[in-house]
Amino acid sequence: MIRVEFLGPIGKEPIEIEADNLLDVSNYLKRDESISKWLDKCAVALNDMMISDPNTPLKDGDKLSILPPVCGG
Amino acid sequence: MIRVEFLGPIGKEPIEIEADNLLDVSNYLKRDESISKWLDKCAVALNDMMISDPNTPLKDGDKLSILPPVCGG
Amino acid sequence: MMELYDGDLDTKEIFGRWLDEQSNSNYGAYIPFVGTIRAEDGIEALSFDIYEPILQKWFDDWQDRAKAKGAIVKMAHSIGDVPVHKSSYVSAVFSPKRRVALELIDEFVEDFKANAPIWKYDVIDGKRIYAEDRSTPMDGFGLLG
Amino acid sequence: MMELYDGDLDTKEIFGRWLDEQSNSNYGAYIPFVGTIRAEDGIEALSFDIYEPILQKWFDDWQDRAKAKGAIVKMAHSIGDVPVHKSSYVSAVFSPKRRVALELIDEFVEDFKANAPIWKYDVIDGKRIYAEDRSTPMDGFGLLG
Repeated sequence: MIRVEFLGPIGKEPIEIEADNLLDVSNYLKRDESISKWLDKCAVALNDMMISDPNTPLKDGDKLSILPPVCGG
Repeated sequence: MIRVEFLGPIGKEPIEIEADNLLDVSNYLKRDESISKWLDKCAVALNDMMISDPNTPLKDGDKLSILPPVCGG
Repeated sequence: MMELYDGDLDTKEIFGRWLDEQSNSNYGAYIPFVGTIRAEDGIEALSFDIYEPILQKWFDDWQDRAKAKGAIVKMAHSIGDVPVHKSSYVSAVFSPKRRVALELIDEFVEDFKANAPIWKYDVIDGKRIYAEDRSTPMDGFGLLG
Repeated sequence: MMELYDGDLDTKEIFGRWLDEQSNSNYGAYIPFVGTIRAEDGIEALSFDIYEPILQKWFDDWQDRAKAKGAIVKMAHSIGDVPVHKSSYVSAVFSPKRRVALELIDEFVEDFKANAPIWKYDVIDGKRIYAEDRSTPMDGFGLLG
């Protein structure tokens, strides 16, 4: 199982899903319009490390964080 | 008469000289080697305004300040 | 090195403490950047969410970048509500040399705005509204889009 | 707006007072630059001469440049001896916006180093030695050369 957390203003509870890769996660999340509308603008962290490779493999127990646009300061 | 003041590390007392223009002042100051060695690196102020025009006219009562290289901070 | 506070920052305490901490480190330049909440668009406060694990990694990476130039960076930020005219953000660079410090504070603050995992909300009539129009997608956005 | 002090600066007092003075001015960014005397080459202190009439004009020109961008600048500097690890120079920018503040503090500090009429001396064994190798001819130098 992969745990997916939605940070900041997305305002969704974490979910647990079966997924081998980011495409599986993307396909799953796009079923929920209140989440899918954020995805174009969101960055992704795997186990609290920012990732940029769409082919990053996932394994059981991984945590994915979905990070919407930021504005600190 | 023109009053000429030497600022910072030049360490000379002010002098009063007859001069109609900067060339007169330059010629006068170059007679004193302890001053002339500074002139290449010095900027000049007329009545406390920085000047850059070598043809700036001088009149009786003017004050020229000779400013050696700076390092504030 | 990275400090998070509930509510607004005690800017003077932070400035003075960082100064004292480095008083014998022989740094010639200390440049803090203080960010203060502006009164505009009828807001009474801004409010902040922070995801600390990734902010800490971001900050640690910056500490390494600064160290490679002989410098150090520091940072303090608010969590939750900060009223107008109060400060929510202080970052700083200490460096032996002026040029390094001036370049580093610029890069550090700009990358902070672009990539620190912090979300901002306007507080109007007690309601928290995501500041979407001023927010920036982080490096690598769109991976799931 | 421009402050000159005999000996080293009370950096915390200056930082805090400038912050308080602008606490209701609605500036979003406050960037001080603090210059501290580094222990190097066996010096016990640095010492400074200032020609105040031209420094005041230089500063007033900068205040006008800052104002044209909606910002303000501040400056404090020491006259005479400042021991190592003490501060001799604080300048600052307040601006509504971050980008203006970051660019202005860089330009303001660099032009200060190049054109403020201040002369620096190393103090070694109680003797004052002009820091010729670190000094820069001001804009327009050589007019009498």
